[in-house]
Amino acid sequence: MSDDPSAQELESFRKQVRTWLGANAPKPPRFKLPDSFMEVGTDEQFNYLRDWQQKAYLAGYIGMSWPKQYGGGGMPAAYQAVVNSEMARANVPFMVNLIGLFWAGPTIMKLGSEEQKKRYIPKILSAEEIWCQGFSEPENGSDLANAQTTAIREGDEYVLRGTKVWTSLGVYAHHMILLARTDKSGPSKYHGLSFFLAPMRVPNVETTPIRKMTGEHGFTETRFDDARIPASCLLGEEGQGWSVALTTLMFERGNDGGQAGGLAMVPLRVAQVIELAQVMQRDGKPAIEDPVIREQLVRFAIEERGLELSQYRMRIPSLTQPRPFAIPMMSKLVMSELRRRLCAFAVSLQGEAGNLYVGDPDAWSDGDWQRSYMNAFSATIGGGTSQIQMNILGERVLGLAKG
Amino acid sequence: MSDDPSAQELESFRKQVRTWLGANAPKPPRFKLPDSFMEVGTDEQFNYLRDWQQKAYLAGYIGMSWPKQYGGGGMPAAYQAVVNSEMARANVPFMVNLIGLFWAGPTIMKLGSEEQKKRYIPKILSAEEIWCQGFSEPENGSDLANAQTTAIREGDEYVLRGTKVWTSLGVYAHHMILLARTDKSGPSKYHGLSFFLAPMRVPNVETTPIRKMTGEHGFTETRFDDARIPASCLLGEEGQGWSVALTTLMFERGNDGGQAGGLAMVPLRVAQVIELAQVMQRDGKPAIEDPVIREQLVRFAIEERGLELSQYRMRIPSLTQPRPFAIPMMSKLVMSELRRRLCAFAVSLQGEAGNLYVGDPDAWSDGDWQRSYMNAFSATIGGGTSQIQMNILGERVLGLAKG
Amino acid sequence: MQAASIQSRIEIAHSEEEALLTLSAAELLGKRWDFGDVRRALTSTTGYDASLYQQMAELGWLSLATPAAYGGAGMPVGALASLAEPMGKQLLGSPFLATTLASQLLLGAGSEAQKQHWLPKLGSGAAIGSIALSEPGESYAMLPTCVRLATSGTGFTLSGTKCFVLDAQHADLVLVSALHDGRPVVVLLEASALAGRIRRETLIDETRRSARIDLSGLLIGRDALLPAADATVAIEHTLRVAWLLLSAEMAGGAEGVLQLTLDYLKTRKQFGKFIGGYQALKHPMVEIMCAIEQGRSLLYHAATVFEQASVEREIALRMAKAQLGETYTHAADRSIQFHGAVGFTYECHAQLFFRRAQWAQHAFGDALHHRKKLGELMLRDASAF
Amino acid sequence: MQAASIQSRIEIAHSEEEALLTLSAAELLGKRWDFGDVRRALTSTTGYDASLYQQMAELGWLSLATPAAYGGAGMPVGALASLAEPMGKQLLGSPFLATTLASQLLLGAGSEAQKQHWLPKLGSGAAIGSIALSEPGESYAMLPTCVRLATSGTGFTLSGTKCFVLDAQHADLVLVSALHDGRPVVVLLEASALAGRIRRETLIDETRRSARIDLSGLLIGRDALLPAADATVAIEHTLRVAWLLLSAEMAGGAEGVLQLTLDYLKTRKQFGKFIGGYQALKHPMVEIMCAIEQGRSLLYHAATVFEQASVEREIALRMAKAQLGETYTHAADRSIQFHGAVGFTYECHAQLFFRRAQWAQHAFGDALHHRKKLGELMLRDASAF
Repeated sequence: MSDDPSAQELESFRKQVRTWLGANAPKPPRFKLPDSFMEVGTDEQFNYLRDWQQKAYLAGYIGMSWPKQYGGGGMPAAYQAVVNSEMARANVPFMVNLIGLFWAGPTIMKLGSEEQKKRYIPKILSAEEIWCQGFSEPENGSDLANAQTTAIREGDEYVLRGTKVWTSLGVYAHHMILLARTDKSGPSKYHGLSFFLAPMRVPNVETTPIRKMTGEHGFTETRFDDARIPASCLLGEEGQGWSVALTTLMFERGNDGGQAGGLAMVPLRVAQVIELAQVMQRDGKPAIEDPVIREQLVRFAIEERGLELSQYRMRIPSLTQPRPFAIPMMSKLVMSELRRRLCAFAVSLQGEAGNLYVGDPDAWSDGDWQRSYMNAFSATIGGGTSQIQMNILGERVLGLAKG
Repeated sequence: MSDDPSAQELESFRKQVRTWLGANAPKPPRFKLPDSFMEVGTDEQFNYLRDWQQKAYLAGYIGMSWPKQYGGGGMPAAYQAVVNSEMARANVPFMVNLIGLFWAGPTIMKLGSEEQKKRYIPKILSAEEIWCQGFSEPENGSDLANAQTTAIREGDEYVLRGTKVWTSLGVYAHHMILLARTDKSGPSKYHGLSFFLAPMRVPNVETTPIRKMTGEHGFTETRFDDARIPASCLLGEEGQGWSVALTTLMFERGNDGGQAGGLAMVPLRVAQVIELAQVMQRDGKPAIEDPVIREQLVRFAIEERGLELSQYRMRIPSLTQPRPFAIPMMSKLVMSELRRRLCAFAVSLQGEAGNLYVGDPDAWSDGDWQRSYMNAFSATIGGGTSQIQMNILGERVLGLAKG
Repeated sequence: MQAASIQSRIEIAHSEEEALLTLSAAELLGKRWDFGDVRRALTSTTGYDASLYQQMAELGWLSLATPAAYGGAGMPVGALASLAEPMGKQLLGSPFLATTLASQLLLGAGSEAQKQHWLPKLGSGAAIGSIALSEPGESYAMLPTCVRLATSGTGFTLSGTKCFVLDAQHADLVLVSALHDGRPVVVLLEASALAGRIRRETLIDETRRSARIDLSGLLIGRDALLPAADATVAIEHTLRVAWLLLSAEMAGGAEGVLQLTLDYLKTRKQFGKFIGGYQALKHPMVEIMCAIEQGRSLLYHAATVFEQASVEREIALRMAKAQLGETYTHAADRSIQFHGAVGFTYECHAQLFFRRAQWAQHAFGDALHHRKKLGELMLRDASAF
Repeated sequence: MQAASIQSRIEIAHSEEEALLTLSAAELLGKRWDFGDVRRALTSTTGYDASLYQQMAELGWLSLATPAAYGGAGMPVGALASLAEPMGKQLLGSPFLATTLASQLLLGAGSEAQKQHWLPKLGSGAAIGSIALSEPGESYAMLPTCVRLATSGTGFTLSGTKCFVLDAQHADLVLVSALHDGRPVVVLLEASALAGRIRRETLIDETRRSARIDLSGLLIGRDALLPAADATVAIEHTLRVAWLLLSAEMAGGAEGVLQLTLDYLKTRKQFGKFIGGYQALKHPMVEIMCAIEQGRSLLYHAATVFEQASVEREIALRMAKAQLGETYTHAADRSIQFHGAVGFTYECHAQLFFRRAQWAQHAFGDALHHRKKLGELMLRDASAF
């Protein structure tokens, strides 16, 4: 990118960030932190994470590349990349307002009105207002365009009726990016959908927590029972909701242009599994001395390295032919599947001890790997299952026929 | 099976077979033998294999369970199973008239007229008449029912017009089991097909050899240019060809009820790969001492054993619930895929030496593994690709919806 | 194509009694133990239904392989697989495994008096037994390494800690392996002796109950020591029984989660089609089915040859445990994924199988462990198999 | 989601010269080397097109990484990847690899006179060079073990056999590694010296030419010995160049066979639909594409850090060779399968990629070999990566 600062500038900036993180990274809490924003289940978890985002924002490390007039830093994206990598290195908590920073915010920045940008963006960055997403419905998980929730225009308001599920942060959110049907007469399911920036704290919106396979809470079912929201919440044109949603999904599925930065989830690194293999015993020796385990660790390391380097390569146009969008579009699929397999391996590495779970005093690292393995499915299923991702990649990137 | 002989009877019979094989197994030829009937490319290969089948038949070891009046032995199937296993153990050549013994013969036995059984079965067993199969066409590989070759009735004859491909033994065959369209007005492609026992050596039938990826020959393209065959060649009713073909495909795809016996192809055993691993050197030690290679060998051994035992279990009704046909129907898929992976591994085991090919004096076992890896695709593609097999299993055995 | 080789010796046998056992187990559990019962047991202390357990006892399931002399049916151990498979399919929570292993260990190493006293109780359900073999920090050592038995006065003192002791909190007796003069021995501890020394473990499989037992300084009488001077043989036999029972349970569990997933794929529609029609879901299900079929064949073979003292038996058992462990965990992993967001909820039954598969694959040796041993058993010379 | 970490140091660089090299290579080969040319070369003696090779020389490809002092462009070795990748995609048969490796070995171990005499010839295409490192029976020993150089009179006598010597039959010079007083040395043999000692090998990859060379009793003069008393460093450098070039060739080849398969899936219809619409074919193609993208990133990184003498460089090179070897062979294997019966014919181009992938994955260390070495390099302590 032409506006990129020099390597020296970035290097000195990196030092500065590292120092700040050293001084300001939040102390580990007494309670257990979630793997990602999808597992935030208690107030103490939420408050701890919100405070951290606020602190990082006030230090100028969130939304660095977003325009100043909306509360951003107005700097080259390279600076945010440095912050992200340093945060990963320092293993600090992820940003709790992820849906705002990574999906809703970028969508508003791209398609929203001036008023909407002014109204919503600053509080997304500062975590004053938390966002959630209302795309999936009980009957329509992969088939998002088939949304049945209705939004009927009445004067200056829309009246919402229907149910959304798997709403992460549903209980804490102030706003929801909502896909609802404003017109049922359209020629196809893609017509007649509209995209709303819907307030959650209005009458007749009811959220019910859903328990996850890990035993944790963290997402909810959201019922709209003739809830009334101002017409100004509409993003884009009425009836253009599907194309707006596709923009959001592009951000959600890994095309990381224009996201506000910070960590999306607790990074899991092969290096952590190697540390585990150094501790766990097999046949009276550290597991890492077992050649079959070594082989697998190296395989994982190669995958991780290939992905990491791809994130770097995708910014070099002459090296991304013939598929310039392949890397951003494949990231969600490949990273989430690698995470799942890596966690499963880390559990099996523990042998019999892998049968202990979160809460057992003798569980290795409090059963984190066991829980992370289960939570890994949130990424292989949420935001479009891996199977749907492969359809998208096969059709849009490889140009194969639709099924 | 109720008519099963006692274990003692079988054991003494096994000894007898073993003795006979010891005395009569054909000497290894100077020339290279093919992996299966699909690679028979030279006259010396063909003659050698035909002579072996004749010898085994005359000894009473082929078609043992088929009725006497059609040249069979009229004995319980268990005896043939013993012969098959002893032939595998002695590593004798496969039966060159495989299509006759395993697919065409059983189909005729099940659906043919008395005349047809008398006319064809004995010479199938004795290898006096070789059979080939004419199902696939250039435009219809997986979609067999879409056959475009036509058979027009004219008096006592049918006039054939069209092209069949991938005809194994095309140059040596006396007869072809042929799927052709006798009526184009049917409501669907499945209607109007008829099944013929077509003579190959009549005017206007032209066979052109096709070269395989291994460099070998072995199958042909067969062109029918208004070739006339007697109406008596029709098997079953005119227009019922598809249901007849499905019967043949059941035999072809592993449901081994009623096949004539003998070996279908050169058996490849994990034990052979273990021998290879004992010879090949890695880092100055036999490859078999490398724990990663050992792990893979054990994985293969478990798969092979599971398959072997499944062939045994399939005959015990109380142990085949809830899917009595799962094992016979999955055999072709699982065995052919295992064979492919096993060959690929055996090639890679050789390291740099795996780059030598058939004909190089220093190639391990004359490059057999390299050639077998390529030939393994004939089984993962021929007779319904593995992908088609999985559709069939998913729909017919697991009851999942059609795609 | 055909099997590369079909032997005439009996590779797999299944007696009418065994067939009946499987049927009656499937029938009883189908009636008495549905997903609702599983869910209720998750939060209960003992994790099982005492009245159902009593019924199992009355059907003779708890003494199936116990000699008639001790009130059992005296059937071969292999027959236990016919019970364990349906139990796994139904996700049964019960001390069946622990009690059966205790009976087998007692049979192998106990004194006549100990057997006369305990085996009938264990078989009738009057007493629950368990074994304590595992020790913290050592994956799959199988024989005792840190727990020691020292002579002291008229009796002995124990030291060290055992873990993963199944149903320890409600067990009437626990058979504990320990090192005594450098040789493995087994001591019989009654519940009273363990008071205050048992700490329940939090397991990934919420249908199980197991505990860690602190044995340090525990004084026991001479009569608590099982007479076998070297209990290695008895312990190894018990491990083989555990491999067989877990393999059978995993075969049943894999079948159970396969069917759970199939039911969903046959009823859930997306884009106007049953999702089971999509090859992305259909083909993996076929591969899982094929793996289950192969695993079951390995299991039934292992059950058949269980009584033969041979390398072939150990190969058969380890193959079954390794293959079914991976098949079950993979089938459960895919069940979560193919259920989509629903599969990610606690309410979806897929997680019950998922968690049980995790436990079963790790207990008594995981696939990696058994394949390593199989290498030692089979790769000396290629003719071994 | 996002990359777990993005470094600020230059992980991957691609100069304008390199970008231009890739474009011009793709352009020239696109014009001069299509599948028809590949097929013609299969049966030719040398396996390459001399006039095209001359053109490559004139474009400076053969002396790209040769210092200006010897008539080269003096570009970093990493730039060679920009040429090797399109060569692999087009299945180019040529002595480019052999000659480049010979130049690099000569640069590392040769005398000034030898370099002055040979490097310009190799760079101009006037001479073809090769290296002889491999010996029969030893997979990937890399350093000489059986071939020995003994002093005899005014010169030396060689003993032993070399194999997999690329383009040996038409090479003007072959650099042979040998043990001399227990240390690896390299000797320079001209074609005349090898007359009657070369036997062409039959390779699975019919686009390659290599030979076995019998060196027993071959007398050579003192001047044939390259001066480096211990050639280990030079040989290891040459191996790294080989890993880089083969990784690049495999990245190109994997892309080539991916596109060949995609073309078929987009034009072939079965059951009235383009077969590329079936998930059973679509999803594996996506997985192959993802693997290629990751492999290319590993490759470009390896090319970028090639000049740095560091463990990181060796890790990068071995990762690329291992990953791309498996990616290419898998992509080619699936191409055969997904072409159906057509893919099984000699006429289908899939087999050309399949055979080349086999060769390339085995040459200079297969994935198993490199992963083992990577374990030694990376698993000492976790912080290593």
